[in-house]
Amino acid sequence: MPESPFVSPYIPNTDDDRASMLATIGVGSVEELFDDIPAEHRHPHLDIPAPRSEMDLRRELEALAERNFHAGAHPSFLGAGVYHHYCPAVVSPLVTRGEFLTSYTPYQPEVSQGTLQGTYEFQTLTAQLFGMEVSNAGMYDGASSLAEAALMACRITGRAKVAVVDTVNPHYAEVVRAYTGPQQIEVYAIAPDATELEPETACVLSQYPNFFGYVEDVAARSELAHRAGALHCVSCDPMAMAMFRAPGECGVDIATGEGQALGVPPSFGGPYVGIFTCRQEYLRQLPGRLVGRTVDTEGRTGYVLTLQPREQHIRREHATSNICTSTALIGLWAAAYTALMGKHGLPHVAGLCYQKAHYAAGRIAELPGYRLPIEGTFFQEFVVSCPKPAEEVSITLEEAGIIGGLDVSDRFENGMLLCVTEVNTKDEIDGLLNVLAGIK
Amino acid sequence: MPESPFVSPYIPNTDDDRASMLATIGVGSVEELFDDIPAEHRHPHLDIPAPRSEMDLRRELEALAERNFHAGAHPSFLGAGVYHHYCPAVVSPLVTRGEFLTSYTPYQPEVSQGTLQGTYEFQTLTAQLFGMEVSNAGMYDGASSLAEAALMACRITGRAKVAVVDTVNPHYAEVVRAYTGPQQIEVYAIAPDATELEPETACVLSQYPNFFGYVEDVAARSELAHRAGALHCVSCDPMAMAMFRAPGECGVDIATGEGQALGVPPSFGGPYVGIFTCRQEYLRQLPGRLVGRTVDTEGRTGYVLTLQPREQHIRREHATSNICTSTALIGLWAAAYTALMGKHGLPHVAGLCYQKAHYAAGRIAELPGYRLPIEGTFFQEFVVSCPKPAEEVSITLEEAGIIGGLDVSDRFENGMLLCVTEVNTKDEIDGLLNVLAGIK
Amino acid sequence: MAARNATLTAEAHDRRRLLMERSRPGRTGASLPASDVPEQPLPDASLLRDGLELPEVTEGEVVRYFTHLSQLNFSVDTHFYPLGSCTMKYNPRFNEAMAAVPGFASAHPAQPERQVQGAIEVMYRLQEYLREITGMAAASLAPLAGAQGELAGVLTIRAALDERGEGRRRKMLIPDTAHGTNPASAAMAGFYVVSIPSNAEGNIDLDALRKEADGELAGIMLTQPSTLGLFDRNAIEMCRIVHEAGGFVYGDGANMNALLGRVKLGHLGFDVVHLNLHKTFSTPHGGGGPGAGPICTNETLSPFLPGPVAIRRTLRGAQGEREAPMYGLELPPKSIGRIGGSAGNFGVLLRAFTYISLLGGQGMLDISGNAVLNANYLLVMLRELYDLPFDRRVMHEVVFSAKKRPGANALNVSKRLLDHGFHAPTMYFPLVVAEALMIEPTETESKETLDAFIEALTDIDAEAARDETFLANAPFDTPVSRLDETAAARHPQLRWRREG
Amino acid sequence: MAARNATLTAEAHDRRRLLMERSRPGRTGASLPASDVPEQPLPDASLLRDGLELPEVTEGEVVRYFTHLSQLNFSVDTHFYPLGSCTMKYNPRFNEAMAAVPGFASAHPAQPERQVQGAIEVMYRLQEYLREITGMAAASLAPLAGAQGELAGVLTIRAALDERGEGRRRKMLIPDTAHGTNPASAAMAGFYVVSIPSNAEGNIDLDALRKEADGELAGIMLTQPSTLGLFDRNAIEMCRIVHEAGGFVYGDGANMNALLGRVKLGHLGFDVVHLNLHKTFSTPHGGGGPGAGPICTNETLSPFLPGPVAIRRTLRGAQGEREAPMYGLELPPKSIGRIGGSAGNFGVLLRAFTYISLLGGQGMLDISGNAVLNANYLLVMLRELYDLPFDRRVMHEVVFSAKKRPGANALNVSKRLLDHGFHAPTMYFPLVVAEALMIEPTETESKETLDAFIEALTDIDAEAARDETFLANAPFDTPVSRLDETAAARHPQLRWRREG
Ligand SMILES: Cc1ncc(COP(=O)(O)O)c(C=O)c1O
Ligand SMILES: Cc1ncc(COP(=O)(O)O)c(C=O)c1O
Repeated sequence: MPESPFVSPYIPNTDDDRASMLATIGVGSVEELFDDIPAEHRHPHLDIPAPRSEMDLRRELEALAERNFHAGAHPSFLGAGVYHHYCPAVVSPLVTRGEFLTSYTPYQPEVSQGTLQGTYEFQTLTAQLFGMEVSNAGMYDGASSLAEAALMACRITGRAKVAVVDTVNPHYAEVVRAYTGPQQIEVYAIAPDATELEPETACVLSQYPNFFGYVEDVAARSELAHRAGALHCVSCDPMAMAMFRAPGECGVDIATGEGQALGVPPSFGGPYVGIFTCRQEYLRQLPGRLVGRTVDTEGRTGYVLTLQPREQHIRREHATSNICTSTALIGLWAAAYTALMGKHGLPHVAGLCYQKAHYAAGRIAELPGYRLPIEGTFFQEFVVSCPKPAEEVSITLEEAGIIGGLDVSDRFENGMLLCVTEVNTKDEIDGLLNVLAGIK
Repeated sequence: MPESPFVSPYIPNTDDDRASMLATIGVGSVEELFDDIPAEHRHPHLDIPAPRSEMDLRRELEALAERNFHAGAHPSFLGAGVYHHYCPAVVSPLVTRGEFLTSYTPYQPEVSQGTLQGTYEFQTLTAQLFGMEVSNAGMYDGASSLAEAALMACRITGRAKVAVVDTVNPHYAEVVRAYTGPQQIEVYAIAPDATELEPETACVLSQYPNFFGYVEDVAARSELAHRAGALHCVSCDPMAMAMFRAPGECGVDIATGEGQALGVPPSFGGPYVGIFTCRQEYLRQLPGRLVGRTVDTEGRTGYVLTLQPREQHIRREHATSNICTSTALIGLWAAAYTALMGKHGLPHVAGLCYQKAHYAAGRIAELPGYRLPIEGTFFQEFVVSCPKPAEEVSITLEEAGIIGGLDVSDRFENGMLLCVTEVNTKDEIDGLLNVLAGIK
Repeated sequence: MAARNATLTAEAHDRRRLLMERSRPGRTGASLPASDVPEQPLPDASLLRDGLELPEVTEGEVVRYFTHLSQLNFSVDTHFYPLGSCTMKYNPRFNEAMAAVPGFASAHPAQPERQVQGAIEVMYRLQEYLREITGMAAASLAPLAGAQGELAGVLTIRAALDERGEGRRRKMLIPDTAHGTNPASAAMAGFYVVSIPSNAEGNIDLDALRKEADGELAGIMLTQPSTLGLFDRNAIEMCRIVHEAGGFVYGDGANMNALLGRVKLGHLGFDVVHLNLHKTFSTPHGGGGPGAGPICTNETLSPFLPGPVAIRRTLRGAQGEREAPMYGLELPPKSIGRIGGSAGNFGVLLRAFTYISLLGGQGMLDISGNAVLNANYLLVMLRELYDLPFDRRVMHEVVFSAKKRPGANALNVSKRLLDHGFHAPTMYFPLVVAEALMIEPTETESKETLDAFIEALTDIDAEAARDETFLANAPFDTPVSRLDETAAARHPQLRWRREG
Repeated sequence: MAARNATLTAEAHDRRRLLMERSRPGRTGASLPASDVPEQPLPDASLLRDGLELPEVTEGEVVRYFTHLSQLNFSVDTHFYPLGSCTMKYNPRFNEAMAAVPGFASAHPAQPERQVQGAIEVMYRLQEYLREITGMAAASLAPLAGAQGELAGVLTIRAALDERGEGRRRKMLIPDTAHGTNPASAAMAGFYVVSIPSNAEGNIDLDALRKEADGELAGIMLTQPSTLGLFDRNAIEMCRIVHEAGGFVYGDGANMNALLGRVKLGHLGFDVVHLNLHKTFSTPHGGGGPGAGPICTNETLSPFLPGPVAIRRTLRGAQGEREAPMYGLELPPKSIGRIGGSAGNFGVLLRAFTYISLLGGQGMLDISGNAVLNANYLLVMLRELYDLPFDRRVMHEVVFSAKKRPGANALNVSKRLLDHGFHAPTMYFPLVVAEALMIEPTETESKETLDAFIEALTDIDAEAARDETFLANAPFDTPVSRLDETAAARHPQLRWRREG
């Protein structure tokens, strides 16, 4: 059978269409339309393989996906900022409806009320979850949210030093450095129990629960910051906030977070959504988009992008941030998840994480050769010091079909950061215990 | 942590709502509402397990699904009326949009134009694919379509005998018997090369390609039927119709078919959609729903259910059929698939099936101990006589990770009906050949 | 304003062009694989098709077209849809997700039993659920919708009679309130139909029944609760009479939503019952299917069930021998046979199984309790507005007669409701109620929604009171206004055709 | 009629109630698992939350609410969406399906490399594609959107300058036509911004450039093709001037849809380029993200790329030893560091990889050819209606000035287009064009659609000609009319709050 020449299933112009349009334009060929490009650089060789059919490509990609040793097929005890939570099946078909998926930033509010009102819900739910006064429409992710919080604190205080508690996610601390460095902001580390800040400190950056899963005294840290005229910016796990005191009740000035925990799939790192909330008084220093409620010419409620003079498309180099495309759809996903779980479900799930993690931790601590090097209250993550290097433990677990925790042996001897959430059954936990017990 | 008492996520009435509604009604409890039920039978013990969470139930069902040895994970060469074809990823999210999925039969056309126009497209596409004048809105499946065709032919001719060619899918023949028997219609078998019919025969039922994959002389059979004053009803594979002469060009009076081949997943037997097309003159004898084009009070085009006086809700025991709920959504799926494939794609796919099946058949025929017992032209299925009983061959194939063909040893010695479609790669076919070659 | 509307009409028309009207030579909507096998010779050209007319459109055009079409629909996902007798309840998306799991979606119905144990187990366990819910001895999941369940059910009756040598019994009694499929199914099964009236309370008229209980009697088809939304209080007595006369009792269980966990039809004396999974068990209606209409039978009728049905085997098989698979699919011993190409609409069955499993026994009671509560609430709140032909407690739905107010007949009220964003009730059915409005709220609607619906009906009534002619032109705000059904039937245009 | 509208307004309002307004104590939207572990002691109550206010709604209510919200949107799936500079092309659903494959969707970013070879391979191969498309030496997929790509890109420039000991170079030149993110990103990277005008042809003004090419010059950020839709013919000369002056050239490649396979920016002299996968490579815009803004660099800047980036190792590892995995994720030697929590928006990257793989090299040319053809067709067809500030061939989009007709300014024309079922073009951008209408049709729209759009604009122009005030009140047929943005900003209401 003859090979059918490739025709893009996405392009409607036919040969006839092209001929008639070229005639209208008055050129002889599509190639001619590119005459502005210097001839010597025009139409270079492009070394990209031949077109593939959807069927063939699916086969290849599914095979690639199966080369991942993934939590869809194996119990996982890995967290470290990205969490496996169960997301109800209804979220995906709802949020990926074409009208949400394929629209853009709501520049024309009259035909974008869906996105706008959905974002308003996100702002409401995140503000309530964090007990904060206002929330923006979402940032790229949890890490860049914290970095933007540091920049915002510097703008507000007019200071240029940032103290990062050394129990903050090290990747987040790196992002803070990448964002603040170019603006001559100095970043320094402090211990969780620090009682002093350097002079001219704009803010303290904390994590709650901290990177190792433990709950620090956020209110005391807020006082420390405020005493020094600094702000307290805290990166919070939104799931933990259904169980532990909200940052808004702990004197926090800017509370950020990784929205991924609200039912968003891990997807090897993204897309996620950064939560960004603050006190009302700092409203006009907020980075990112904001949706506000208003009325139309007939008095009907409607929603619009508002306080835009903070943003790059109006203020250009004087904007509060360069952020433009953000992660609206993931915000909508997180909002749908939060609404479904609701007032009772979210605390219930948080409670399950706590219960299961404490069951696991308690049993591991009893195993010979294992101990929990950190004291205090943890949520769903905890560090275990193992009898062997964490990397070896991870490999042994993998051989037993289990995804182990993060290697934190740079901070704790043979340390592994384990995470247990509601998706881990007791059987899975007992399986983990079993393998660990065999490592001596 | 306390067990949360089960609350249905699907029911909005709260305890408060229930109390206030009961007060309005003037009864003391929900139970009282069931007082019409004789007390001795009221509220029997119901032995159905406790509620499950979505998360737990998903785990169980996914495990059950993996207990199937299925074509999602293994090459399959099984057809026999249900075919694996590749369906573009876009069909499912489109057809399962809530507005299509959760609406019902379009009794209120003003708010059901989506379903109505979609069904009109189905009627158009199936009629064109079969080269027939009219198509209805779809039947339960291919088998019941053929049975209803037999009943319709008896109504039209006023006769009560049905000749079934013995190369018709044996399950279909059984369904024909189940449907016609109670109406005192006599069913008898004829050979494909029969040249005579019994007197008073209402119709001949054929399959095209036949159950064993081969193309019979449909036009000659139509002549045979017409000579005897009978109708010719043919069950056609819609995919094959993109390659072979349409029933409409072969004198066929009623052409039915299993719409599953139009990209619908096998799903262990359903839901599918029965195609039902016929000559214009038999319109008022059609079973099932029909959508027609009309105008509204302002002259705008719109669609409605039409010719309803054929149907059960109006004619009751005098209706042309009892069919009510049919398979509108699967019809929409088949229509979307057919539109995407289109004028070039559908013949291309049919061509691939033909090519691959013939490659496989040719190579198998060369293997020692194997032969093709049937002569003639086949589409994508063919019978192989194996050196061992077909069931043994099937088990050997399964052990090699391959889903073998259907055992047809009741008709052909050690016969296996193999199917090869565009989803089977050459590698898969060669793998099949390899295993077959090892069976002696 | 005129210009505005004209433009919009043109634009709306444009968005509704048919696929063939959008087709342009050379477009395609799919990326197609090339052949990877050596080229094979084609058959004789005389066998081949030429001139296949199908659309040529891109994927994006199909998406935009179908998406737009979908938006022209009312649906449970978008609107309250109180279509009586149809149980338009919320359809959980989790059910859909489970039906799409590859191990189910790509399982082939002709695979040997040993390869599809997971699928057959689902069927077996669903049969068990349905037996438990109906209190019957056996179940078959083969019927592909309610009407096919009816046909299969009355065929089991016929088979049992024939086996007893009572082939003369060909009279099937059907109450005047029955759904049209009941008489149509009986006729397809070769019975002749005699209609039985309802009495003043809406129950079956036992005197009328007794008169027909003779030697020709094959049985009766009773809908319980009935299409009047009433629990038929004469059911037990009816069963006794029919059984005594040598007939069987068929139960149309399409309205089982009302009775889940409240009563088992088998306990009342029914011999065979069908269930509509696309109603009671939340599988989506899909604009008119797919459905599934399993039937459950008592001991006497079970051998005749259509099949194949799922069975559970006790494992035998000595060492070395291949063990029989645990679950199997078999035709019952005296089966009326196959009624479809495979053993049932598995995808629909799986959704129902998921639904029952998630909600559990307690969930079944929650369903019936709230469904009946909602219907009775509507009854009480709307009884001032409309006539109530049978003034008693209802089950899952309530049937009013819209005769009270001139200009507000069932049709006009229904059409005007569409403007208010509510799908209309079932209208003009059951036939015994003049100007019937048959309202089924289901358990998945909230009191707020019911109150808004009541308010809309009250407003509509007031509109009709103000101006008797007003409603006759409704709906005003739907994508199209009333459609000319007469013209559609007079000159049927049933498909696109190339013009000229 | 009045009554009709009032009812409908109330009804529409009702359908838009917020989640918290729908909330009722005791409802739930999820089925929750019970604990299967022995009960653990809770921490001190002082640490625990009380008073969490979240909605209590059922699953069905969430479905109906979100479905309704979605229908208030225009989108590519429903409408022509010629939003200039945004490349609102068709987003294939196949990309979505691939992103949902469990092996990808549940892969965790902190897993050891050996466990995620499939995912890293996808990243590696996408880097290769992007390098090939831009003609650059290396790529980083870390940036999470275009603006972050810009920030990362100019940070590589800054790092290179600092390494050379040229920390004084802090001047970043930005053409007056640039997207707002360009200056904002430069500022975030600690540069000060000097604006460079365009010349009469819409190219960069080389004389103005030369004046700024001094010892403070860090570089220039040029959009190619520019936001005027023009291929900047001075690009090569510009690169020469900037390079000679010791600066670097940043290429904003957000408009790469025009140039795929037509020219490689690396060949023109650009040092670093970002691409917007959510534009050129069809990943959906999602109502404002997620996106991905990978950057590609030449040899000089590559060591500074943000990371980690995917690398391919030559396999080492003797017998018995564990082999290093083939693919890895590493920070480049002198990386500017991490700019996000993980190595990029993998789900978005995967969609783009799928898109490029499916269409292949030939598909890339089809994209740019048809995108540019469509834009030039609109230019020719609409030039009578509007002013064309730069009268020359365009690339993927065309910018008009709607100054010609009183009453038909850019805002009014845009709003009225909504009534016609077309999303508005980008308006009032770029800033250098008064009353700018920036129209980008993309290659996935048909000639029929373009013709209908042209017709709509022609009709709108005629409306304004008839009545200068008419358009000022448009749109008329959208879910809401013009919204009071001033009020929104004056008294910001940014979330639901309990009343009273
Ligand atoms: C009472 C009753 N019986 C039978 C049926 C027929 O069921 P189906 O439409 O599934 O064939 C219906 C529904 O339409 C019904 O409401
Ligand atoms: C030319 C140009 N540059 C940069 C950007 C910024 O990209 P993003 O919105 O992904 O941050 C955009 C789009 O918004 C753009 O059009």
